Amino acid sequence: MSVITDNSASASSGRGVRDEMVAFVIMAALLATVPFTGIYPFFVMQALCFALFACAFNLLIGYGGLLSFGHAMFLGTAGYFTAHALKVWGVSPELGIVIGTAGACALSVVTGWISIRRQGIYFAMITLALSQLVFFVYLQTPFTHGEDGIQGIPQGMLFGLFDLSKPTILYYVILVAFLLAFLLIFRTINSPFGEVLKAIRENEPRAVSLGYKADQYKLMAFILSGTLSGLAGSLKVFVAQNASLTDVHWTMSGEIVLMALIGGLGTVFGPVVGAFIIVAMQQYLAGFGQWVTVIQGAIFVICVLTFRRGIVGEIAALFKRSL
Amino acid sequence: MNKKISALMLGTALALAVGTGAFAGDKVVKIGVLNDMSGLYADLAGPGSVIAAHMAIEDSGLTKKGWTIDVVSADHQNKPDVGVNIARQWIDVDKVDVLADVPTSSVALAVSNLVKEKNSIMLNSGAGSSDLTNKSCTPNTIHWTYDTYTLAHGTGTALTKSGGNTWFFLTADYAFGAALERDTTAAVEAAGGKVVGAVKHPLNTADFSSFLLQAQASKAKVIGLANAGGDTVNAIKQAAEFGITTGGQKLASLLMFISDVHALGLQTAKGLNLTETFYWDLNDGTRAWSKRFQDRMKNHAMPTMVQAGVYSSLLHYFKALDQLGENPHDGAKMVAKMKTMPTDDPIFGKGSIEPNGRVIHPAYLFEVKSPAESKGPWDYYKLVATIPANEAFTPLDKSTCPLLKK
Amino acid sequence: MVDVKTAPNASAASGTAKAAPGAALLEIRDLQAWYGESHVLHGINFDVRTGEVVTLLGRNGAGKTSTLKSIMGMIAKRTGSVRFDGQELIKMHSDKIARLGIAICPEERGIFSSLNVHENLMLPPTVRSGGLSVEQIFDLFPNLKERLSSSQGTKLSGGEQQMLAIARILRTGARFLMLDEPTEGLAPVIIQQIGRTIQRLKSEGFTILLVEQNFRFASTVADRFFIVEHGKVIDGFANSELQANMEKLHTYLGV
Amino acid sequence: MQALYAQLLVGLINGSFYALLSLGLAVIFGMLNIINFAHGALYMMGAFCAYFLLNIFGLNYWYALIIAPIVVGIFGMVLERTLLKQLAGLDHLYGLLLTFGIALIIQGVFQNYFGSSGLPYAIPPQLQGGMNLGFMFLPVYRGWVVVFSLVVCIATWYLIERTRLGAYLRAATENPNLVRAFGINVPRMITLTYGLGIGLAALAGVLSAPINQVRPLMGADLIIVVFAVVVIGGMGSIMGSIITGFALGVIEGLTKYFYPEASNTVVFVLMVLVLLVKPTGLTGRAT
Amino acid sequence: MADEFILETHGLTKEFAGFLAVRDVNLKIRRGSIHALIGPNGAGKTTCFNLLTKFLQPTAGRIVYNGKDITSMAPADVARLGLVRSFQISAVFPHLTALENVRVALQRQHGDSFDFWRSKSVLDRFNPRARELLDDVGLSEFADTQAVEMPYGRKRALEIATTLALDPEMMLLDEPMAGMGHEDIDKIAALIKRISAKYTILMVEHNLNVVANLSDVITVLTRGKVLAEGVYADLTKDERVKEAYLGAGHG
Repeated sequence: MSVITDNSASASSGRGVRDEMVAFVIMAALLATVPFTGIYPFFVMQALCFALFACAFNLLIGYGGLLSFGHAMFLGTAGYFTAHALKVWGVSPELGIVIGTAGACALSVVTGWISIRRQGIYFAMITLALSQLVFFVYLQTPFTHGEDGIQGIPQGMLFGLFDLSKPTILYYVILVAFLLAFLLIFRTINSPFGEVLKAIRENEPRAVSLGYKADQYKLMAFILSGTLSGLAGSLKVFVAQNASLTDVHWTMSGEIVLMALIGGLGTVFGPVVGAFIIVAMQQYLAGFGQWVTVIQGAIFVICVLTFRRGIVGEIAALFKRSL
Repeated sequence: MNKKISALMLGTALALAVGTGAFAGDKVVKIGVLNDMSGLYADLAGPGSVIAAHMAIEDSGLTKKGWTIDVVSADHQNKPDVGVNIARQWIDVDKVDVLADVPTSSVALAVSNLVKEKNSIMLNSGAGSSDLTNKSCTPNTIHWTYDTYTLAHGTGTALTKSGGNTWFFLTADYAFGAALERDTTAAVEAAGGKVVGAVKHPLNTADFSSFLLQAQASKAKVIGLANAGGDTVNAIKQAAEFGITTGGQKLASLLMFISDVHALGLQTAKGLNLTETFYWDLNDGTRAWSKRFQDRMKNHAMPTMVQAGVYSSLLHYFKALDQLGENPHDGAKMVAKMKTMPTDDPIFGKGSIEPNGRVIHPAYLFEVKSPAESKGPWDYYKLVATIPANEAFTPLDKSTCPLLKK
Repeated sequence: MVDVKTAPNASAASGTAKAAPGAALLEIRDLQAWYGESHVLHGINFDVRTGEVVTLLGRNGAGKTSTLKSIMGMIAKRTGSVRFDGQELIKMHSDKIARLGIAICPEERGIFSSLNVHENLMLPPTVRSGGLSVEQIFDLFPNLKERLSSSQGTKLSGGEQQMLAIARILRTGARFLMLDEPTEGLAPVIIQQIGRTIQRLKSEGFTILLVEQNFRFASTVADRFFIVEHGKVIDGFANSELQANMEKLHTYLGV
Repeated sequence: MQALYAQLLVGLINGSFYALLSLGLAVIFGMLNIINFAHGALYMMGAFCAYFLLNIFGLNYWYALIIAPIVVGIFGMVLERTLLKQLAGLDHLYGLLLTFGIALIIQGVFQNYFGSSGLPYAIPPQLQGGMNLGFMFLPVYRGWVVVFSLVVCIATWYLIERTRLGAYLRAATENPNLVRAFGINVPRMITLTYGLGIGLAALAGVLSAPINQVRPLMGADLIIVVFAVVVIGGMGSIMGSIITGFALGVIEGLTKYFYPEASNTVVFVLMVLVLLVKPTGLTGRAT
Repeated sequence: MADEFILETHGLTKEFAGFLAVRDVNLKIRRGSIHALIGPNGAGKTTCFNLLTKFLQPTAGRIVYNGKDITSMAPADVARLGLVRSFQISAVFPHLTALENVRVALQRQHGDSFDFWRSKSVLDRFNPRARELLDDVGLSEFADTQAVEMPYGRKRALEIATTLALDPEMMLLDEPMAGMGHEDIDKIAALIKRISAKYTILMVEHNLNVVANLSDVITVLTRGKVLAEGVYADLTKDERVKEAYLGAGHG
């Protein structure tokens, strides 16, 4: 069993959880003030969707020790399902989110069941190949409209009350959804299930000899991670108002790995920081064309060679806290 | 390099952007050239369209009248989501007034939705789908240069009438390909021909061999290439390799630009029929303008009809601005104004803008010269027929544009 | 057999393994080694003289194999001093060390399953002249010759694998051999054959450092013994003193 | 019927690329325990190398066939010495991430300078044209690709399975420490092995240039299919990689004939089926 | 359930690529006894052990535990039947505290280990029992220490405490004294003796002194086969055992 990170290895004791809650409140407060700062809310909303996606991805690698290289399939699947439900079936936003997330959940059950048979590098390759399979399926099925994608998706009224076409309302809806999902992930890490998952990652044969069926726990982690990634994909539809192949392509899977890696695999806040950095970088350096890809590649190389704990991991190590 | 620096500064300005609200009535205009800067359509649109935009600004003479006109550009990578993202940011943050060019129909259709929502303007030159002025028309979009109807009724009708009465399509798998296949099918059938099959291929395909083999197996007399740019070039080359053309089947490159002919070389491209609405060597006006353009291009390429369309559409926009005397920053209003004015420039000649946003002007059926016939660089076409403006585009009574139902 | 008159007492505390007359081919002083974070050798001291057979005894996990691997340079993190024929090896990589004429026959034999018998035999490159010719090797291990065409090295019986593992390092010209538990899991008749082989190698002038748990066997070939416990050499005596040290051996080795 | 043969030929050509690439991956994985994500990018570099040789130095296809694998192989060896080497002792997944990063850098640099559409590379004059075999039309160049890659695959197999150098390589794959203790410079062997694997990728790139155009992203999607091939075949044996590579190409070709819609996905579907029946792959050892 | 033998094997065989590591082994472990499996290095003890706990699948033969054929069961299921093993290299969860190590085992029996929505503070109810178990093996002062920081001998004790937390019927200990000093050996031996009052124990051990003192029955393996079985006193008189275990001399 391969453990790629030592960040989360330091057990979060009582103090650790308190530190993390303080950090959470600060993060929530900062994000809540965004609409008053003049920062382009669209940018922050997009970053929040990716932050959620990265946190969900991190749940699997950071706490389950499994590197998925195909997580874009959940983001994209949920996006297509939600987009289709909103545009073609005309469902309400909340139902659209449920449909998208459920779609990603179902996909994660199937792909998890297949890929969990191998570990380490093979697991990474299998998830990558499965996501490519999903990509081709979406390329060809009519409802996704292939290269064109689903465009001009109505945002609608959430619970019949909140008009999501108003940027400020949409922003707070996205923010609340992100914070709730973040708390759920945080709780999962610090739950009875999280304890077993950690035990399996630390010493799988021992956990098995105690009677834990390791594969079932890994599958559960995979499904949770896939489903939450799906939630991110569903939310993103309301922000971008489109669903396209970009979100199922392997480059998206690579980007999410990068976000978690640069922020700190196995840290609670690392993926959020990583997502904001990468989304900002793509935004501000867009004029440099493909140099963005080069920079991303360079970050990968630097992180792997010298900076394996990521930004938050390094900070946490510096202050001997778990974040 | 300048472009990159300005794009960067623009980016940094982003975070500081504040909701100052729309200016009402000033002499500031911002043009955004949104197209494929690095991919398979980079040669037919790309940086050349930016040059065309700058030429339009110069020729409008507005700067001398106290106007401030900026041009920004970006690469949409032929991805609708990327294109919409850039466009949204341009409109929201950078206060871009006009989106110009926007090739790749899927991107164009997506941006068209956004432009309508934000009451901005799209002057489309690069995209082909006739849907832009039919079921997807908006009061904020004008479609210049050409569309799939033009191509279908130029090349499709001509080839069918000259004996190519069974067709097989190789179709690029996105909005443009589908529209071109649909419109050409209609034209072929109207001319008494029959479509025996079609296969879709992904955008930006390198190896066409297995698609070409399917086309070959269909025994159709004409293999219609409902794709564009690099895809068309590859398909034509490989058709030769698999002995398809020597086997008696004819290739119809439904959309082909002079840049593609240049890439193929006359030896491979000779004899191909194609439909365009602009060729540099049509008349004195086109020759003069094209020469200026060519001098500015790094690789000294002649303009394509898409680049010419960017120039022409912006020039018309500036004329409208000039008449108004100030920029109202109101997309629908500007477009309405533009529709009331006849188009007239040295490139496309005299024409008009229909209520559905379609610009009407003549189109031309060309045949590619053989190397022996060519008298020099870029001397590639001989004119076969001129298609009058009223036949080159969807007749207004057949347009499905909802704007017309009022 | 060499008659060891003076019993050298290797004392870990003083770090002076008394050298008897005769040049020390290998001198080890305060050798420490780590596997990652785990400290496995805590200061090994002993000498091996040219032409003798020295046996390291000790319980599982005492550090015998780690000692051999450290000499060979196969454990990256190590400190102290290992001098071979006057050269310091402590900073060398194992391929350099091998080229000085040291060869190892590892525990569990290290026969490569993806190589056939012939390839296994011919694998180690010749490091210096003076190695045994293939004919001499077949003379030493007659049954190897018959199995030469066998497809996979690991399809051989345990005894044959052990023969092959020894045979392949005789070819190379190395004159200092380290054998790690060559009798492990083998039938008595094979063990006897290996014993005879070692004696013959000794008579040919090879110097041998042996790791064994089977001290009955070791007593048939060794000149001297050193006992390893907790990563240190804690005692040493000549073969002639074996009986006198039986009691101690039982305590140390737990047998 | 003619179409079936023709599609089989196209399948064999794709199979050639799968085989050459998965062979390289398997060789590298054996020695370095790294799944080389940069393999596709280096394959692309092979094609670009051929393009540069022709357009800058005027050296034709035949020179490229020899020079490109060497040049790109040396580039690979530099990568190994400077970057990959530092991963010794770390989780294998870091190798995957590092080589992924390297792939992004290489592809990004080429995209910057050459855009994302293809640069033409002509079929060498000696191999132009085609033959009408009666049952099908065979473009000479495509036939050449199949035969030549088969020869290269067999030669590589022979090198590894039948020569002394190959014996070192196999032994070092099993137990590098012991092989080094026999006096063989294993780190240098690792570097050379990486060079060999990369050289095979670059060779595939040269072969592919006249067929697929020279494009910065030509290897990016291909490498994912090759990953699936590797999962199907397992990385246990050299011959296994070769056979699964060609076989999957042929299966893909058949699919193009009988059910074209599934031709993009058939390899991945097969991967799923193999995983369900035999998780270690067809020729793989348990990991 | 009142079978005399808790664990039996019939013709247990394991082949690795042409090499028979374990051949035709028939074991019968009496309920409530301490049974030792000894033999020289390479005799197949650990392979045998891995077969019994299903970490390896036998090539041939059957394993019957408590009258139930477990030959084709998964290792986690075997553990759930109360047949729990330890490992040769100490098996703890290095970055969990000693208390958490034991708690992971306690948690398994109580069925909420898939609950990802609850706080792990629900696990606090296991703390008293976990402390009790740590007391039992003399680890009270290490309760809040991460396992990785504990001395080697203490890790073995922790491993035994974790195993005991499952309240197994039978424990399989793989060289519990490997790599230990004399002091630790005595402590662990005393611990094993004490817990043997409640559990059946099968241990693989190299240290004959320990085996002599602890075990009721000893099975000697050599080269994958059972050579002899009996009590220590008898075996030490057996020439074959001497030869196999202590080594064959000649001359």
